Amino acid sequence: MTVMTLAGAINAGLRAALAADPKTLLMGEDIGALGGVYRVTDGLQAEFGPRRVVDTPLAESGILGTAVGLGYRGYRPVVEIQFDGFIYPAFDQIVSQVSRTHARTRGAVTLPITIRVPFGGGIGSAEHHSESPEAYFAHTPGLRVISPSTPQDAFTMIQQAIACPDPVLFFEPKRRYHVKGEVDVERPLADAAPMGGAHVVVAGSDVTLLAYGPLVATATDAATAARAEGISIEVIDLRSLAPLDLDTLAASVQKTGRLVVTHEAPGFGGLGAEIVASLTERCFDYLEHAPVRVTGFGVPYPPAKLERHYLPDLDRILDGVDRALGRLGAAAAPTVPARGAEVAQ
Amino acid sequence: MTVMTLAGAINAGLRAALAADPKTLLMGEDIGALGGVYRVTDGLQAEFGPRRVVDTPLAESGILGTAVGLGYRGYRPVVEIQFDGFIYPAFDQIVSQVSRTHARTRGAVTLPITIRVPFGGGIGSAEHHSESPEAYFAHTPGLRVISPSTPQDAFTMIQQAIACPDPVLFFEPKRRYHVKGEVDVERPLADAAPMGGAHVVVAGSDVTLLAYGPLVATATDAATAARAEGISIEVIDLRSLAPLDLDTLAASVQKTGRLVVTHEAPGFGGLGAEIVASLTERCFDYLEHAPVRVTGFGVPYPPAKLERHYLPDLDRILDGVDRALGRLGAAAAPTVPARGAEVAQ
Amino acid sequence: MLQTQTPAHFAGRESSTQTDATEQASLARMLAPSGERLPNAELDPWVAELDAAAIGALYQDMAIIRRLDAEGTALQRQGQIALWPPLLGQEAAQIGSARALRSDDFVFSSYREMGVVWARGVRPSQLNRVWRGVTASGWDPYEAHMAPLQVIIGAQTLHATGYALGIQNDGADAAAVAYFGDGATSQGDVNEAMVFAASFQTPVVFFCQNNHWAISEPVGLQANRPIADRAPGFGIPSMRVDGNDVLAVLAATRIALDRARTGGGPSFIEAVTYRMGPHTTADDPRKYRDPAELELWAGRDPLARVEAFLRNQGAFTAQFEQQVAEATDAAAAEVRAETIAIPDPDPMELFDHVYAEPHTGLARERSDYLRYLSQFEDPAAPGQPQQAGQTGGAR
Amino acid sequence: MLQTQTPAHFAGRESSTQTDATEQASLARMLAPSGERLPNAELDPWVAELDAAAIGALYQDMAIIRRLDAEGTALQRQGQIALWPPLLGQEAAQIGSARALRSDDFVFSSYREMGVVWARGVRPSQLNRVWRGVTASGWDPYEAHMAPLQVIIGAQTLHATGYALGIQNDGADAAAVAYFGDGATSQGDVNEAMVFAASFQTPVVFFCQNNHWAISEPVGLQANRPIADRAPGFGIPSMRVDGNDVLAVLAATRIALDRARTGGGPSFIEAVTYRMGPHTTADDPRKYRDPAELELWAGRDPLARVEAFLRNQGAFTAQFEQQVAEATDAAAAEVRAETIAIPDPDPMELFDHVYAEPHTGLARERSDYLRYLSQFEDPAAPGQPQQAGQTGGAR
Ligand SMILES: Cc1ncc(C[n+]2csc(CCOP(=O)(O)OP(=O)(O)O)c2C)c(N)n1
Ligand SMILES: Cc1ncc(C[n+]2csc(CCOP(=O)(O)OP(=O)(O)O)c2C)c(N)n1
Ligand SMILES: [Mg+2]
Ligand SMILES: [Mg+2]
Repeated sequence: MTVMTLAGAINAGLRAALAADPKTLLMGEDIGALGGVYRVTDGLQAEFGPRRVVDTPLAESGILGTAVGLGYRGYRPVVEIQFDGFIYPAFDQIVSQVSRTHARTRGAVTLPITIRVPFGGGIGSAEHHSESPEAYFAHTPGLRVISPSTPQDAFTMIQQAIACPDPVLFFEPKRRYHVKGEVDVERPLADAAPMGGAHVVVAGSDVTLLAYGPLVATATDAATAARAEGISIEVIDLRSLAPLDLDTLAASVQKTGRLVVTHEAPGFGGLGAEIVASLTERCFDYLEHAPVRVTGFGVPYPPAKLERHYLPDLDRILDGVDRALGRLGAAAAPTVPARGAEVAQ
Repeated sequence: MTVMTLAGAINAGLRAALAADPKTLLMGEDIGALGGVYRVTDGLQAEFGPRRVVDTPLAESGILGTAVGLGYRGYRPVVEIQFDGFIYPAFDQIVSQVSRTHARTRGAVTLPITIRVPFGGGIGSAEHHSESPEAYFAHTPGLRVISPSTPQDAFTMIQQAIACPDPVLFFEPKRRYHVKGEVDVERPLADAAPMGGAHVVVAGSDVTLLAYGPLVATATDAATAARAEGISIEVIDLRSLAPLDLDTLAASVQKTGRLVVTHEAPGFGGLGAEIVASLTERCFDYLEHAPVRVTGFGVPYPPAKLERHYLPDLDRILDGVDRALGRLGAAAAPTVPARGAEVAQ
Repeated sequence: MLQTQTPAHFAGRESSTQTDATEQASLARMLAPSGERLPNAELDPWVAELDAAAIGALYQDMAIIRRLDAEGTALQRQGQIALWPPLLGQEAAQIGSARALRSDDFVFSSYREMGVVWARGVRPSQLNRVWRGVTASGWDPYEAHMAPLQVIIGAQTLHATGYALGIQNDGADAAAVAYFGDGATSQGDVNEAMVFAASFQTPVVFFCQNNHWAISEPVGLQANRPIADRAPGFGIPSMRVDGNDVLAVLAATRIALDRARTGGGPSFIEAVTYRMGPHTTADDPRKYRDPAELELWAGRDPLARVEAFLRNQGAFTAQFEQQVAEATDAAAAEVRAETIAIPDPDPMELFDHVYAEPHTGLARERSDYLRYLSQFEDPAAPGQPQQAGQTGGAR
Repeated sequence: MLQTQTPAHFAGRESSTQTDATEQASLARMLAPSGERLPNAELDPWVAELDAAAIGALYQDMAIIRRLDAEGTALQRQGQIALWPPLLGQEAAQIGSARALRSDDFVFSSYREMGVVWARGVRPSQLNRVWRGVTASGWDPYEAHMAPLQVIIGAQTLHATGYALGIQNDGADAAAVAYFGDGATSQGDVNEAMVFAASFQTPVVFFCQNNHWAISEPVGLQANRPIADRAPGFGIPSMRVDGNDVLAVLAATRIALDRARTGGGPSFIEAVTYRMGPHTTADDPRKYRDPAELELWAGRDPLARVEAFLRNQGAFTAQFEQQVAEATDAAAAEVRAETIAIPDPDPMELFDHVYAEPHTGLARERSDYLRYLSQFEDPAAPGQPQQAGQTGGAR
C-alpha cells in the first residue's frame, strides 16, 4: 500500500498502462514538459518520450480525430481534455466517430480510446473550468462513462478504461485531485472490481444516497452528519455512469425505499433523471416516497463567488434526505405533495 | 384557413418573420437557390435577396459562430442545420456561446437565434440523417427547445421562436414534412397559445401518453387503436421540450395515474428520463404504476432496413400502455415487477 | 508586405471567382482534352513506365466505374437502393489517385468515392449494401485498407492524419490518404487536419476533388482563391492538377506518396474536376446550375481524352474496345444481380457491435426487445413498413 | 508547381521552426529596439500625423497597463482576485492596435487583452470583477464596444466575423476586430472564421498576438510556417509586424481598418511579440521554458524603445516622466482600492439573466432555493466556503 493523491494515482495508473503496452500513448495540450495543468501526466514524457506522451496542437476536435485514426492503426490513445468546458469542440468527433466506429464497422475496428476529463466545480475558477458535461456522453450510445472518487479507484479505473476495447470517458473529480488515500499498486488489474460496478461506501437502511466523483465525499459526510440525528443513509458511489449498475442500486432502494441522487450538473435532463426514472421502473413498489434529486441548477456554471450556492453541499443533500423521508424539506413544499396528501385536481 | 404541408407552413412562417422584421435573416447550407434540401426555404432568397437568406460556407461551427456575432449586432438569425446529425460540429458554439451570452453579459446582449433542425428517423436515409439529439440541448441551460407536430403549430411556433429573445432550438419532424393540415395564417401571433405550453391532443382517462414531434401522430393512432379495446388514452403533445409544461402534464397524470412517454432518441438519459423523474416527483401519490418509457434503443441510429425495429411504433407504444396498466407487456416482465408483487431481495 | 487583395464575393453564384480560363490554365496537365500528350517535366518521370497497356487498364477502370455509377442511379430508380451519389465526371480523379496507392496504404474517404472503393478491390455490391440501408459499412476496413465511407463532411481528414501518425510511429513506409470535396475545405476539421499533419509531419496525402459544387453551393462560396493555395500556408506543399486527366492525377499522387514514404511529410492535391450529375439521386441541379457549365465540362471528359490518346497510339483497337465492353457489362451484371440479392439484416443486428465488451444496459434492452418480438408470429412484422425517401430531401 | 518543403517537426521544443534571426528580419518595423526610427515606406504614411506628444500618449498607455498588469499579479497573490493572465511584453501589440480603433468599432478579444480593455475606456476594476469571480462580464459590451473576454480559444473570431457581416449589411463603415493568440490559430473556429470572412468579404480584422507560447507549447508546435502566411491562402491579405513596436502595430492596424471601412474586406495581422510572464499566475514557466529566451526578449522591450525614441527627440522630459509616473500611480491606486471594495454578489444573482423571458423551470428552481435559503439566518451561510485555487491548476 502506498499513500497517493488522487492525481498521483492517475499518474501512476497512466505510467503502468504506458509500461504495459507500447501501443498506448497519451495525447493532449500541455501534457508533456509541463505535465498537464494539474500535473497528472508529470514526468511521463521524460520517461516514455515525446512519441508516447504527445503534446498536440491546440485543437480538441483535432486531438480526438487523430486519436480515431491512431485507433484504426492499432494504437490505444489516452486523450487529456484540459478542462471539462473544452470538450465541446470535440463533440462531433466523439459523438459521430469515436462512439460509432465499432458499430459502423460491424466490429472490425475497435477504438480503445480513453478520454480523460478533469470535471466539476468548487475550485474558484474562471468560466468554462467547472463543468459537469457527463450527461451528454452518458446519453450517447457506444460510449462508456466512469468517474472515480478515491485514489485507489483512480489508479485502478484509469487502467481498466485504457484496457477496455470500448471508448471510455473518464471524468476526474478535479477538486479532489489532492485528496490522499492508500493505493495498492501491486494488485493485478484482473483482481480488481470491474469498472462497471457501483460500490456501497456507507451501508445504511433508511435512505439510499447516490453520488459519483466529487460528491461522494460530500455524500459520505452527509451520512455521518445524519447518523448523529439517527438517520441511517446508505451511500453508493456509482463509479460507472453509463452503464449504471442497476442491480446494486436497485437492491439498495428495495431495502431503504427511499432515494436521493446528487450531482453537480444541472438537474434538468441530468444523469439523476435517468437514475430516478430507471430505479422508479425497477423499484416502484418499494418506494415509500418520490425519489429526490439534489443537483446544480439550470444555469450556466456561475462565477466563483456564487459557486457555493450552485453546488450541492452537505446542507442541501441533508435537505434532500429530509424530503425523501417525507420530512418536508424547506425547498420541497410546493412541488412534492406529501405522501397521501389530498391535492385538488 | 389554408391547407398546407408542415414544411410549407414553416416556409410561410419564415416568410412572415422575414417580412415583419428587417433584422431577421436566414443562414445555412443550400438554403438559397435550392431552397434547402427539404425546400423549407423555397423561394425565400428570390423574395428577400441573398443578404436576408444567406447561403453560408459548409461549416456548422462557422454558421453558429457568425450568428452569435450577428446577434451582437442586433440581428435575429434563423439558422438551418441541414440534418440533425450535422449539428454536432456546432455544439461548442451552441453550448458555450449561444446559450450563455445573455447570462454572461448580465442581460446586456440578447441572442434571439433560432436553430432549425430537421430531426428524427423513419425516412430510410443514410447514417447521420435520422438523429434525435434534443436531450443534449434540453440539458443545456440558456436554451429553449421546442418541436411542432402539426402544420398550424409549425407555422405559429417558428414565428414565436424567432420572436423569442432567447435562443431556441426548433426541431422539425422531418418525416412529417409532407403531412397536410389547415393553417390559420391570419390570426395574429399574439393571440396564439404560447410556445411553452403542451397541448392535450386526445382527452382520455386511463393512461397519459406523452409524445412530441414525429411521434405525436403515432401516439394519436395508438389512442384510437386502444379506444377500440376500451382503453382511454390521453395523448399530450409536449410542444415545448425545455422547459416542460409540467402543470399540464402533471394534471393529466394526477387524473390517470399512469404515464407512458415515447420518443425516438435512445432512452438512457433521454428526455423521457427527465419527464418520468419530474412527474414522479410531482405526482408520486397519484401514480398507480411505474411510468413507462417507449424509446429508441441505446445504439447508433441503425441502417434504414433496421429502423422500423428501432423506432417506437404503434405496437410498441401499445405494449408500453399495457405495461403502464399493469398488464404485463412482453418486454416488461423482468425489469418492472408487477404492482404488489413480492420480489426477493 | 501586404498580399494582393482578393475580389469581393457575396451573393455571386459563379462557380468560382477565378474565370474558367484562368483556372484551366493553372492546372498541371499531361493529357489535353483532345487526347494530345502534353510534356510536363515535373510529372513525366512519375509515369514514365506506363505503356499503352497500362494506360488502357486505367481507361478500363474508368469505364467500369462509369458504368457502375450508372447502375447505381438505375438501382436507385428501381428502388433497389435508397440513394446514390453519382461520380460521373470524376473518374480520372478517383482512378488516377487510387491506382497510385499500394495495398498497405490506408484510405479515408467521403461518400462519393465509389471509384476508389473499386480500386481497393472491394466488390461493388458490398458498397451497395450501404446504399441499400443494410449496413453502415460494406467491407472490412482492414481487408480493403479503406475505412467506411464518411458522411460527416471533413471528419475523415483527421482520421487519415492520425492513422499516418501511427504509420510514422511504427516506422512503416505506408501512407494514409484522405479524400474530400471542395465544400469540405470550409470545415474546421479539415484545417485542423492540416495543422496536425504539418506539426507532426505525418505521411498523409490530402486529396481534394474540387468538383465545383457542394450540393447547390459553388466552390466560390467556400473559397475565393484556388483551394490548393491554402495548404502552403499551413506548411504543406500543394499541387493543383487537372482532375480529368488520369495521368496527371496519377503522377501527382505518386509524388505525394513518395514524399510521404520518404519522411517528407504531408502533401495536398487539388484535383480540379466537375460533378456532371446531381449531388445525389435526391437532388435536382436545375434549381441552381447553369446548363452551359455542364456543356463546357462535357468537352473535358476524362474518358474521351484517354480514348483519343490511345487511338493516336493505335492502341484503342476493336479488340480492346470489346474487352472493355465485356468487362463493364460483366461488372454491371454482377453488381445488379448481387445488389438485388442482398438479404435484409436480422432485426437483432440492431444491438450488435455497439460495444466490444458486454454492456449491461444494452443487454437488457436487447433481451426485452427479443421478448417483445417473440409475441409476433413473423419477426419481421413489427414496425410500420419503412418508406425509403418518403420525404425526398436531397440527402 | 510544388511548394517548398518545410522542415520536419515532431518532438522539437524550439519555440519556432524559424530561427529567431529569420523571424525578426521578417517583421515590418518602425522603431528599432534601440529607439531608432526606421523608415518604412508602406507604414509611414499611416502614422505621419503622430507628433511626440501623441507618441508620448501611447507610451503612457503602455506604462499604465504594465503597471495595472503588475497590480493584477499582486492582487492575485494577496487573494483579492483568483487568477491573473499577465500581458507583460505585449503592451505595444495591445495599445498599438486598440488605439487605432474608433469607438464604434467592436472588439471580440481573448482573456489576456487587459490593454485593449483599458483602451476601450473600461475601468480596470470592472475587469477585475471577472478575475475576482464576481461576474462573467465586467462591463456593458455596448458601452465599451467590446464583448466580454472569451475563454474558449478561438470562438470569438467567428463572433467578430458575424458582427462584421452585420456591419456590412447595415452599410456602416465600422469594423470588427478579433484578438487571439498563436495557439488559437490551430482551432477549427479560427480557420472557419477566415473562410467566412473571405467568402463574405466582411470588414473584420484578425489580430493575432504571436507571443511564442500557448501555455507550455511553443508556437512551432502549432505552425511550422509564419502564422501570417496562412491567411493569404484563404484569400485574406496579411501582414507580419514587430508586435513590440507600437508604431508599426498602430500603422498596420490602421491599414487593415481602412481596408475594412472601404469595402476591402478582412485582413490578418500577426503581431510578433513575447509573453514575458507565466501563462497565468497559476503557471510555472520554469517547467518548460529556457530562461535565455526571456533574456533575449527583454532586449526588445516595447516601452524601452519608445522611451529611447522620445529621448532622442528630447521629448522624454522630467516633466513627462513625472506625468507618466503620476498617471500610473493613480491608475494603480484606483484599481487596487476599487478591486478590494468589490462586493460579493447576491446569491440570487445565480438565477438572473439566464433567459431574457420568464422560464417556468428556472423560476421553480429559483423559488425553491429562495425558500431553502430562508431557513438560514445568514443567507450567505450555505455552502462550504469557496476555496479559490484549491487545486492549483495552471488555468
Ligand atoms: C458536417 C456536415 N454538414 C453537412 C452535410 C450535408 N452535406 C452532404 S454532402 C454536402 C456537400 C459536400 O460538398 P463537397 O465537400 O464539395 O463534396 P461533393 O459532394 O462535391 O463530393 C453537404 C453540405 C454533411 N454531410 N456533413
Ligand atoms: C477550447 C479551449 N481549449 C483549451 C483551453 C485552455 N487554454 C487556455 S489558454 C491556452 C493557450 C492559449 O494560447 P494562445 O492562443 O497562444 O494565447 P496566449 O495564452 O498566448 O495569449 C489554453 C490551451 C481553452 N481555454 N479553450
Ligand atoms: Mg464538391
Ligand atoms: Mg500565445
